[in-house]
Amino acid sequence: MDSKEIIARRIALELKDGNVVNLGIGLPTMVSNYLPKGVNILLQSENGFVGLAPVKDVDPDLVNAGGQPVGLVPGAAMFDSCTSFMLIRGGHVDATVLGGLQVDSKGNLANWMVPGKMVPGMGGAMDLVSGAKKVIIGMEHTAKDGTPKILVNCDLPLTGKGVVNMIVTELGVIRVIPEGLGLILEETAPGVTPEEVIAKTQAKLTISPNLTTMKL
Amino acid sequence: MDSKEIIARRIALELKDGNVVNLGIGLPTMVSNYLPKGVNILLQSENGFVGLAPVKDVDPDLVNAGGQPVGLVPGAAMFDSCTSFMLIRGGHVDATVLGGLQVDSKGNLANWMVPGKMVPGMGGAMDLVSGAKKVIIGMEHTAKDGTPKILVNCDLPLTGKGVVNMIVTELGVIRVIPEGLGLILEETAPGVTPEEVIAKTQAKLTISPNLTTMKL
Amino acid sequence: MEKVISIEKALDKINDGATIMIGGFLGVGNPPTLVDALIKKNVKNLTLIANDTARPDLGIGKLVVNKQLKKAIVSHIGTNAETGRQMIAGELSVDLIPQGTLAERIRCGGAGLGGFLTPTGVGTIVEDGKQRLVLSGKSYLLEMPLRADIALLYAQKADKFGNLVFRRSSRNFNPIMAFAADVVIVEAKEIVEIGQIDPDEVMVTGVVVDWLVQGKGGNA
Amino acid sequence: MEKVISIEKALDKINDGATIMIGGFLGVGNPPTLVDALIKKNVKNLTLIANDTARPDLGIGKLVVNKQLKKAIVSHIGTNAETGRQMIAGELSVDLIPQGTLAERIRCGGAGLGGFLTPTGVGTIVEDGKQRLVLSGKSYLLEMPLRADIALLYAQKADKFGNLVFRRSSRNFNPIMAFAADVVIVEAKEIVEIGQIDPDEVMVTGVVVDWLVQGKGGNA
Repeated sequence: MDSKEIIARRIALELKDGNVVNLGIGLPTMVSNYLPKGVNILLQSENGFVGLAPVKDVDPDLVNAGGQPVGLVPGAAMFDSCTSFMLIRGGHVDATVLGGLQVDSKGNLANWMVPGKMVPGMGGAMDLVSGAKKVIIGMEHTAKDGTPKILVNCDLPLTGKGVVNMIVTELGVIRVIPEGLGLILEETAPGVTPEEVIAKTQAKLTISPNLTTMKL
Repeated sequence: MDSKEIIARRIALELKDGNVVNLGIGLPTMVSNYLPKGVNILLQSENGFVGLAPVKDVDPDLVNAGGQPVGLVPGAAMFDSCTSFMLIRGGHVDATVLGGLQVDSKGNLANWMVPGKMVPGMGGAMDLVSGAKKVIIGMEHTAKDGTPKILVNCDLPLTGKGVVNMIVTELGVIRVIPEGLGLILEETAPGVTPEEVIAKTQAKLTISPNLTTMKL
Repeated sequence: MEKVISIEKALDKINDGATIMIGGFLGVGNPPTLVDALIKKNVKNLTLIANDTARPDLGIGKLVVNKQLKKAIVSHIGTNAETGRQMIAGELSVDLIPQGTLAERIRCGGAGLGGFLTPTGVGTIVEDGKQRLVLSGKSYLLEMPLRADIALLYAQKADKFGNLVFRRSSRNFNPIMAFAADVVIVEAKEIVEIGQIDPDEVMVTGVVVDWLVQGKGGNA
Repeated sequence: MEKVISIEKALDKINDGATIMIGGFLGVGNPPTLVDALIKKNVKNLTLIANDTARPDLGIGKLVVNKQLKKAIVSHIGTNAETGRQMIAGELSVDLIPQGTLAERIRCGGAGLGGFLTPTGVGTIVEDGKQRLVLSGKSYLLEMPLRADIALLYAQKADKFGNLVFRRSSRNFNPIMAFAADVVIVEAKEIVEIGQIDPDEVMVTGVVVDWLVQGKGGNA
């Protein structure tokens, strides 16, 4: 099982039957492949609908927020961009799953910009993190060169301040305590020790007294 | 021709073909009976549609803002209350015709409340006067006891400040100069002298150099 | 999740002292079955958010006559003399709000926004106690979001997930209130299977609807 | 009033230096015939308000490649590397705005409101230069309305008065932009007679539409 699959599988277990969920582009999209039996979620797409399904017949008028052809489930509904963000900001989306460049000890998230290098724009990410009831970040634990991505303080421009509820990596599951009170390591992946997670994390991690092995 | 017909007939001449117009309850509603040939206007109803027509078959789901059964013209469109006021406040309504209790020299309007006596609520009137491109007040020139309704300063609670463009009464047509610069008597009804209008008006009226007889 | 419930179960969710939004405009678009059941249950001390209080014998007006309201937040009292009487006698507190501002405040409450600036009411008593901002030379009032514990709404048609379709002028406040209450109960004239309403024709997504009640038809 | 005009007459209304809103999301819901004609006319120094700049070979993206824009107000540049290149080279000014805030600012501009308060962007660089208000302990940014000289929109179907119906995810920004520009030009895939669209099915009233152009079909 590769890192991405571990992350996607674990996040899938966080979603409850009937949840309305917005999945970011890339890894987060994989989450819907690993939902437990009996758990049906409704996917919201910020370009204007709920009820996103895998594509069957390509319809040029129907794409997801990444511009890729998709389908619709029975019960889907289309709307305009304003209504889409009424849903998102208004607390009508139960969870959003996004990738991250950096998360810090206060639950700050940076995932939209690397000054001078990558400036694609924030799209709907800033609204999603300020409005979704639960913000789950799914990302590899460290950058490709091994440097930590879970930091004391983000140094990249923020997507949102104090917005992250949960971080899932291939090494473990970390819960963010509200009000900037720190990070708790709640689960470690099979074969991974808490010490290894701590070594690869710049922010201080408190080990949960109920630490368990990551459910997959 | 009674006072109300004079007022309604004269206001009808102010409306242009294709105008989107909101008519208040009562006298203003009569305006649509006197449109010149070739002048078609589209009536907006603040409870959520454009394209109001006289009732043919009563439909319990279709009433005007006064709760009376109405019909629809071809090309009508229904919407929710928020969209209705986007149209009104957003300058998409060309004119509104409303009744008045008092209008003053600065274009202030009072037409929604007599403290202790009549407190029905402002409904959509305050939005209409702040958003419609042209605000026309159609009312009898004086109260039933003969006291003036066109005053130096309104003493009833205002519906809007500096919002009136034009006052049409059974005695004449008065234009409000923007920025609180006063009132101009532009037309008098057949058989009515400017002196009579001035005598029945508390606010100062400047007589237009182009004073004409009221077109009816 | 099964959203279609009995009228009794729907009413279990409404208790004395609740803040309730009810759709409709002078009785048209009120949920008649829900309103009649509210009267039968006789819950008291309600705060009502609605466009108007209709007529004494119609829609919301009957709640006024039955003295179930302690406060009404409306744009006008309708042609309901009883609302006027209770208001002047001090038995009922009435907040009068310009209709466009009322609609926008409800939308704001459902959209996660903190407020908005409107030109409506500047220089009138509506301005009392509000912040006035001048932007680009034009004056605006800062108006706040409005939310409720419960919304009681009416739709022409719903699928079992709660996707809603409205008809003619019975639409009015119903779509915006659907976003702005903690619990949203919709009375639908017709309830169809999921998938029977084309996604383009849905006017309000079932995401915001909690419970559905089959309407008995007719007016309240 | 006859609203259906030729593509040439529609383009006469757009001049160098104009601020233009264009509907669409990554190319879907752009008006393809209008965009292609804009390129042919080669108007310059445009300020674009749109969700994104799509792809170099798709929709609005082609306007970037053809160097017709001096400024783009968007939520992201799409997968258009040319926008990124011009931005970094200083040839094109790009204002990046959170998508929900962009949509709401456009709605605000069309609704006669002076601004709104949103939690989106608090504590990020989006806050720079903006007023922050704290209400009931929560922080909000004051965001301003956005309007354009011209809106170029796409609809699946229009009647000759300009009543619009959209299809699937090509709806996106089109309905809100229809309220927020001085001149609104809509390219419709299908144009029908007045009265052929039921009033309940109209998604945007023709009141806000100035001109209609028959689409040639296909993507931009």
